[in-house]
Amino acid sequence: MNDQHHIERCIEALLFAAAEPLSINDLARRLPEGADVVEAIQALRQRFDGRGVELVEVAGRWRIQTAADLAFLMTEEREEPRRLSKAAQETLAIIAYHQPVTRAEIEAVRGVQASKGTLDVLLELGLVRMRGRRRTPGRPVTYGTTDMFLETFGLANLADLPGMTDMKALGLLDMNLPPGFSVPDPSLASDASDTEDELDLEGGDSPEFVQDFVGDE
Amino acid sequence: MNDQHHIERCIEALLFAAAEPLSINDLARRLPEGADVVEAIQALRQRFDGRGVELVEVAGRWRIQTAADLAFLMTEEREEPRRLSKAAQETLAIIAYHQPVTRAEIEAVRGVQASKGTLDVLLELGLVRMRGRRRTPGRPVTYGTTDMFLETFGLANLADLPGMTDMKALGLLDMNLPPGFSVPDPSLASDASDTEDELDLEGGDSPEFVQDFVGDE
Amino acid sequence: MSDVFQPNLDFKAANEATEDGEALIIDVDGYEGPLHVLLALARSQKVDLMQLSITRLAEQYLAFVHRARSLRFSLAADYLVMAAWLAYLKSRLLLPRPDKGRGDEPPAEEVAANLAFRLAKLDAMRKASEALNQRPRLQRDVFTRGDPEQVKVVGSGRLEGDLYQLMSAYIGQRRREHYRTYRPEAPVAYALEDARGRLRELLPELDRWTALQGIAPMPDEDFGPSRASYLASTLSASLELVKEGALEARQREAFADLYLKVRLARPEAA
Repeated sequence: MNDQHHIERCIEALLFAAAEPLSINDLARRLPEGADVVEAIQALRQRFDGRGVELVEVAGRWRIQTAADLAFLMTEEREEPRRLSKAAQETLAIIAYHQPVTRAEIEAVRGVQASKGTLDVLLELGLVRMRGRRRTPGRPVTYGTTDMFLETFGLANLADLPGMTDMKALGLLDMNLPPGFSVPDPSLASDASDTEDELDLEGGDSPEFVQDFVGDE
Repeated sequence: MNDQHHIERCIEALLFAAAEPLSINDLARRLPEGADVVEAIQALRQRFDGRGVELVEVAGRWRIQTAADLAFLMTEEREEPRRLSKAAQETLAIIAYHQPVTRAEIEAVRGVQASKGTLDVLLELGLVRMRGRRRTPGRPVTYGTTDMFLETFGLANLADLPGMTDMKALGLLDMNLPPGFSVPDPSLASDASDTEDELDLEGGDSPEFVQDFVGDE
Repeated sequence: MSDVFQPNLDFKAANEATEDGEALIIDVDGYEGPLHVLLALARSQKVDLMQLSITRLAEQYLAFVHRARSLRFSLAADYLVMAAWLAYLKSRLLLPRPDKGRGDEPPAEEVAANLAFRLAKLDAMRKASEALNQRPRLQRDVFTRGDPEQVKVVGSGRLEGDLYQLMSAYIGQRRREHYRTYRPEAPVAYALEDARGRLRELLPELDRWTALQGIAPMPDEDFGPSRASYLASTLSASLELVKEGALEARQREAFADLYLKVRLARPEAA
């Protein structure tokens, strides 16, 4: 079936899938011998007329592109990324396993200064939240995961996070494991109330309170 | 000019320009209020019928792709996909049809211990993901397929898996013997008596061996 | 059940296997385990797997193992375990019904049905896997836009959590953390000589008991020695001066504040 309709279909598919505009020669090379590429291009061009896309010639080659009058649709939209960046993924992993965890602790594991941006992204995505303040000097803010995190990863609760056994079963942990290596069980951290204070969102972080607390200790 | 033709053009342009499949919502968000996206999609779909590209639903979203019968043309675009071993393919099928499914269940269906690599490869390729944990003793991790699985195999959703309805009707997707499952009648083994000798095949091996095995079972 | 989907699958290997024992034996490598061999044999009975004659299947399997052994083809232990189990199952199936019920063993028919079910299931999965493979596959049979427009239209951010990636990300870092060389910054110390010199200069002012804390210099916020270092060095210097007889030190009790005062020249030292 080397008829004109078939040639048109082929050109349509080739132009669509090509990473760059194709010349008449490029097309002819990939089509059956004797195909009238020029005529097919003209026919296709007409067929596209008035559609959402059009066939245009650029620098002697052909490409399919969206109709010029629809350019307004193509406004760039910066959505939250569908996949987390590597840095965000890593930071999220540490928070998930070590929560409640302070920023300094995250940095200690990651070996890089957690860029403020990474944590912000996770907070903004709603995967991570501020949990409270550690009862240590400086009272650093601690971070933990949210219900949304559980939903996103299809977990009923934190105890469902795969642990060391699962990692071993998957071959993620092999024999040259550092001695004493362990993976914390974040489900045990759920009532960390004895090591941290709830975050007071009212901004009632009065210094007196700290003073009092230190006195109690 | 908010008529149906305009909506179709817009959708066509958006889907052409998109780097990944778009959902009805993605489209509606960029179109004039009240646009009937679903109807436009159906109309477009018919319009593409028999062309070099087609409109398909994958993982609940829409994309334009080259027609399957023109695959032979696409020699330059083809990426040699990582070949899955038979074992990995079978494992992928078991996960797809039984999800959420545990590793032990996969092994039970295949009758072999899953070699370490099999699940890893599927996880690494992003075709399979860990879904959570089964609420049974030991709380084993369960596996399921990803959107990428649906996109790769061009499936609109899991219900579109080939043969799914038949298998369900036959109870083949249960993990345990379904109640209606017919028990083979040993009396049908008409020629049992004349092959009786072959029982000896183990060379009259010690009955203890059989005994032991039964004990283990 | 057979052929409800993908009617024309290629079961050549299995068919050959039953015609010719050797073909099957050579194919053993391709099979993953005894269950796969059983399935190949079961298909040769050309009946609905759910109606399978398990006794016949047992015979077929035992014959297969027999041939394999006669060709000195080494079979993995689980093939032999399966053989023994099938031989036993067959004998139970052939026994008259009032099976001298061995304790809590399930009836042989139930065990057989279970095996048939497992084979039917595995068979369904094999067919499903082939059916999936025959679907137009992205970037193999069908292709998306090779060059999406300059302005990228990105789908809405439906974040799909990937636990495996999360675990990998976690483990990767823990490893790095462990193998990272620890290079702590050396703390800046308050040199003893400096402390001594400073203390000597201060001597004339120490005509009254003065707490050590008040004498040691206050640290700079951003750099220089820490308060602890200032205190420690000043203390050391003061002890040296005490030894020299230039200073007196006093402490009421352990851990209490330390007080210093210049020592008045003793008459006998003159």
